[in-house]
Amino acid sequence: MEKYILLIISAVLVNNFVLTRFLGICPFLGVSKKLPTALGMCAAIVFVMTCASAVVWLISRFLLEPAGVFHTDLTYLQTIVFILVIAAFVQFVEMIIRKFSPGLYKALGIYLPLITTNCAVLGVAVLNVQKGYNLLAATLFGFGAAAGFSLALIIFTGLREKIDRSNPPQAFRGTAIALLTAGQLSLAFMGFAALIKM
Amino acid sequence: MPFDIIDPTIIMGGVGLSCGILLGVAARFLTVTVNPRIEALTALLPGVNCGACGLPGCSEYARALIMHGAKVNLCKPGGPKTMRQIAVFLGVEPVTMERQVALVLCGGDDKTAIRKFCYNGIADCAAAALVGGGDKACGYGCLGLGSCARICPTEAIEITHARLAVIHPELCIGCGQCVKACPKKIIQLVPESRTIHVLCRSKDRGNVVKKNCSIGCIGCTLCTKAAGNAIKMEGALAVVDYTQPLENEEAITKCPQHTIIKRSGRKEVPA
Amino acid sequence: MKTRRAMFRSKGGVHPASRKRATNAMPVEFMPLSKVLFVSMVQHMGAPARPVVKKGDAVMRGQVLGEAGGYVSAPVHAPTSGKVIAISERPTQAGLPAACVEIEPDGEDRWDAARQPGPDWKTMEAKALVERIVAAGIVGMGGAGFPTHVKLSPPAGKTIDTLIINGAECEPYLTADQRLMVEAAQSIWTGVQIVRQILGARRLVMAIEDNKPDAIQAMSAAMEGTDAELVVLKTEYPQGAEKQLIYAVTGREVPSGGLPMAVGALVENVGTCAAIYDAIVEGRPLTERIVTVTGAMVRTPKNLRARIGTPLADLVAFCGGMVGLPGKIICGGPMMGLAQGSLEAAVTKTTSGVVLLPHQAVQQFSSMPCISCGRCVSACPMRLMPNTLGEMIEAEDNEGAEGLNVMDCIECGSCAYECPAHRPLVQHMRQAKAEITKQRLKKATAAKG
Amino acid sequence: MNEPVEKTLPIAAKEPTWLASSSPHAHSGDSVRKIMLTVIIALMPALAAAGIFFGWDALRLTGVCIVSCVAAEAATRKLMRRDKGIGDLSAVVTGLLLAFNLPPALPSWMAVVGSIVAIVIAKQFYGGLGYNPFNPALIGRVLLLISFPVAMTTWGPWQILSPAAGVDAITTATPLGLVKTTLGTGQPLPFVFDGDTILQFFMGAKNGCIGEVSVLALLIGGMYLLWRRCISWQVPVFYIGTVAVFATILWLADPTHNYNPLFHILTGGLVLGAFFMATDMVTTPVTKTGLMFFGIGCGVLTMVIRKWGGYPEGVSFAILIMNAFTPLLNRMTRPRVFGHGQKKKQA
Repeated sequence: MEKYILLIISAVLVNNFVLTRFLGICPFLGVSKKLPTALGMCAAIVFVMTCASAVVWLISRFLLEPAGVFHTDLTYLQTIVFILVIAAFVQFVEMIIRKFSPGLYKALGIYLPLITTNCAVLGVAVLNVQKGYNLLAATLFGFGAAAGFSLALIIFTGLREKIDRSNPPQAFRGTAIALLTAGQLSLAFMGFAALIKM
Repeated sequence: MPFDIIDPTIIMGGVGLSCGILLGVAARFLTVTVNPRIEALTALLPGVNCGACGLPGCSEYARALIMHGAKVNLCKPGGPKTMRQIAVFLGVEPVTMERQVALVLCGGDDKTAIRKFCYNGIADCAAAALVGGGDKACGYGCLGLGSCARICPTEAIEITHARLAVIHPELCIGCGQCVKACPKKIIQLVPESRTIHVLCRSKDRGNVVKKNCSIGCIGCTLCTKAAGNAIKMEGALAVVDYTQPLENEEAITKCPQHTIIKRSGRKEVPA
Repeated sequence: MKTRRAMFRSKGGVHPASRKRATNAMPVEFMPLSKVLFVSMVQHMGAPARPVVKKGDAVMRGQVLGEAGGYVSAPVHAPTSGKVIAISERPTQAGLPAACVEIEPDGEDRWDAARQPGPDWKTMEAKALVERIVAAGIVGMGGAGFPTHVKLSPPAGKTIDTLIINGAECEPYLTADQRLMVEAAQSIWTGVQIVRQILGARRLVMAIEDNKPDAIQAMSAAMEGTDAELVVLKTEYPQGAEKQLIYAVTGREVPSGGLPMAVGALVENVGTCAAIYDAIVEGRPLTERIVTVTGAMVRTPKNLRARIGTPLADLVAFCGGMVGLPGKIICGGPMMGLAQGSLEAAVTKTTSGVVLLPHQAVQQFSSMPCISCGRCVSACPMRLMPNTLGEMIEAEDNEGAEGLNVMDCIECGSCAYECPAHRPLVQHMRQAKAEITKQRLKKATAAKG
Repeated sequence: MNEPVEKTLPIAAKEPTWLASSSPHAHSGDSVRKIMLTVIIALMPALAAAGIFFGWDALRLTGVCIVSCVAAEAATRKLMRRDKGIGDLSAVVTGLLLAFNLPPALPSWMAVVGSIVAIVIAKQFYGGLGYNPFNPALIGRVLLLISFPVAMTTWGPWQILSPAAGVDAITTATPLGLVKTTLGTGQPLPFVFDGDTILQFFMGAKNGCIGEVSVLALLIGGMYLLWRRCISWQVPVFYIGTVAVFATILWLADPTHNYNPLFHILTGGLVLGAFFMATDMVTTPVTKTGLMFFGIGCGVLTMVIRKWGGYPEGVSFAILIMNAFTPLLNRMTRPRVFGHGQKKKQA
């Protein structure tokens, strides 16, 4: 039990996907302008990452690995199959959001379908396989990573409001100053380094 | 050996098929219809999103045209050309419209108009107008703090060093944003073919105007005689009636205050 | 009568130096008539008055010069007898042009013959009393100038159980209300009783800040033996603001966008009550008021009883003139008053003071970015976030500002007073409020047709 | 149009003579410069204490930091073609605070690097004072800590008054570092935390960064700031209070591996952080409730890092992380506006 809790804490704080692994920077910068939009993105990411982690683990375990039903090593198919599954989930989320929250759909724009190619989602799936987690651990790790992403995104959205009202030199306006801020935020998160040895 | 091909094929196919089926089922319940005509019409509009049509942006105007039958001549930046394109797209009769440009009806800058106090506050006309009506002694003068220039989508308005807003007609698209932004209400849309203008809006009596500004209209009525119908008196102020033709440049030379000027409109209409 | 301290302490507020000592012991002097009186038709909130006299007309003191331009409006009367020499357009104290009747006094100062003291007010109906108040052109004399009869006519079903008389005078420098309370406590008290009779208010509260012991003493002497209460407020700005005063006295918060009557309360300024006494008992319409002329640049600061329409320059001249060029000329108090471009403007029904500040007191500032010190947030009596609002409005995000309730701002100036970065916060708020009001009006008219 | 630096209009050179502006026409007379000056004065006792304990090195480093911060600020403002660079004295405060967070033996050039990062990257790139989301001095320090871990953790020797059995009486680590390393190797606590040690730690005869050693000097400065209304009491009280509560719980749960809460208060940069860095106006919330949560958050994070983290000291990281939460805290702790959402209250 303790192991799983530590796993989540580690994924949220110590090995935060955005701030220490630098994965998923695209939506991190893209949808951090308004809090409601960012929250919508967080919900979408949590759903996709958690579900994809579980499904991908099952596929990997029972179809691709030598111990699976085919009795052959098909792990070279990993990337393509994972993306296929993730894409299907993203499509599904997109449909739901478009149907029930057109405003959010419009606000998220291109960043919603882009979750498909979001390296954070694929990253969590690949890491799950690499680290040899069991199904529960993989799902929790997916959830923890998504929660860490959400935490970073929400903090950053708050900061973004302040930055948007700041007055940088012309060359640093927009994404440049946002990236600088993200860098400083990861400096701050260095404080969690070696908090949990995993 | 052939299994090497078959297994991955089965997997990819199987996974893909099941995802496809699931999404297909989901799509049955979650479809949203859109009107492709709106997007096509949006593409015809200039995309300045200036709001001159009274709607928040070009795509909203396109929607209003298709869904609610809005008028086809509302897009001022696009001018007659866009109006014709819209009319063709919608299959309706084109209407006549003349392109208009904005004009600041004040010539009183720091060299010619006096100030009644030193304004200390936000560098914005609307804010300055809340402090004693602005720092120009003339209550109808341009405050020169650039509210119009900041809102202009094409940066056609220049604030001179002597604090006066001047609109460059060759850049102006006639969207009318500055007209709304000016707290003194001294910006007006005029037909772009017109060249002779009275640059004053002061309703004050002549002696008051003279005290406040060296180039304000003092209501001497000399210009009205020279210009016929095209310049009329409104109280102590000469006003150009843009519905009447005015070619006679005598009015400019007659004006003792040099309030009347000749300014060219935009020459060519951009495509 | 019982005297007590205010029970409720609202959050926020600031403590500017009061600087009342120059005039708070100076008896009110009569200001002699000026050569020309400029009587503006915009002396109140609401529709401007419509001039009903012509150039060349002879007028008597108290004769109607302009009739009310609507329900929320008030008539304007001739401040003395004389001749109308012009009906012109002149800038008001706010710098906006307004119709103005110029009167040349004949020096005899004869009252209008039609004027007559009314019957005993105790026997009069509420409606008849209100009619006399309307006819006398009485408006709130604390500063806003809201027509008094509107306040005194609550819609059917609304009852006002608490009547609060505002003698707080929290603005620095000003002592007009204080001197009025000291010198005319009895007429204020009669005026208060008339208002109470009109409203049928159960509870009557006189509220005075604790830095005016002489006013407290005078008022309690006048109120001796009645069931009214005298509430002594802690000296703090803006104690005299309507909503803050109601909270301090009753603990009730006037809802956002609502009027005091929504919580069953009504606030009248002491000056207004004295004017009501004049109108009902003496039969005199509102033609004069007390103005404090003060500030370091005035040679001998004074409290003056001046006629409406007296040019500010004459007031200053009567006080010995200026000792040097002022840095700023303010109509009203330094916290909410209007800066003037000249001394050309004239006294109106709401002019409580003329303050001439020296250059060193008004050093020109240029604002810095907000340093988020939070002092404005602590100072705001409406508990707004002036720092965020200021930044939003600077970024022209009026909708965001509306979402953060900029419309609740009372423009008291506490935020800008405290701001170490000298940000023009009040001006930001004013700008946004004006813009939002414009948008709302547009929406309302669009919705209508 | 593109660089709206001057947001209010300066006075015109020629007449008219008097000003007009929006109300209010009165002002409290306080200014950013005066606030910064107060902070500088409040930091002086700690600087004096540093001079006493570390001698020339401390003063050298402080001087280097101040000079390079001010120079970096002036140069950047000039390069960006903006005026009003150093007049507000904020660069001096940044320099002082950065120096106070460095070990006394640090090479000067590293201090210069830290100063430039603090001023240029953490502050001026955002447009200068007021716009920076993170405390510049702390960004400078954390960057140095990560870039030069050895130099940033090299200290001189100091004497432990009551060492535990088997531990040297002279050490070259900070108290927190010493505890972390000895506990990390499975040994018991390195010294007895008795009355003498408490007094020693309180006065400042121990290892640590330049400005953090003398709790007494810092408290004098902190009280001065409180008295001058430059900081609000919420942050120091809730920050130190949270640390105390957290440390008490740990101590009660396991007294053999934890000192009593006074140890955590008197060591490391807690008092310096709580009074001078977690109270930096620009990067902390504006509401009183927000400041309370800010203090609590700093306290929890500090103790988590001290107890379980890789670094012995967590004050800098904790404050930086809470800086990131500041906009959210401001948003969540907006006061209830007068006359809104009022429950029916009877007078």
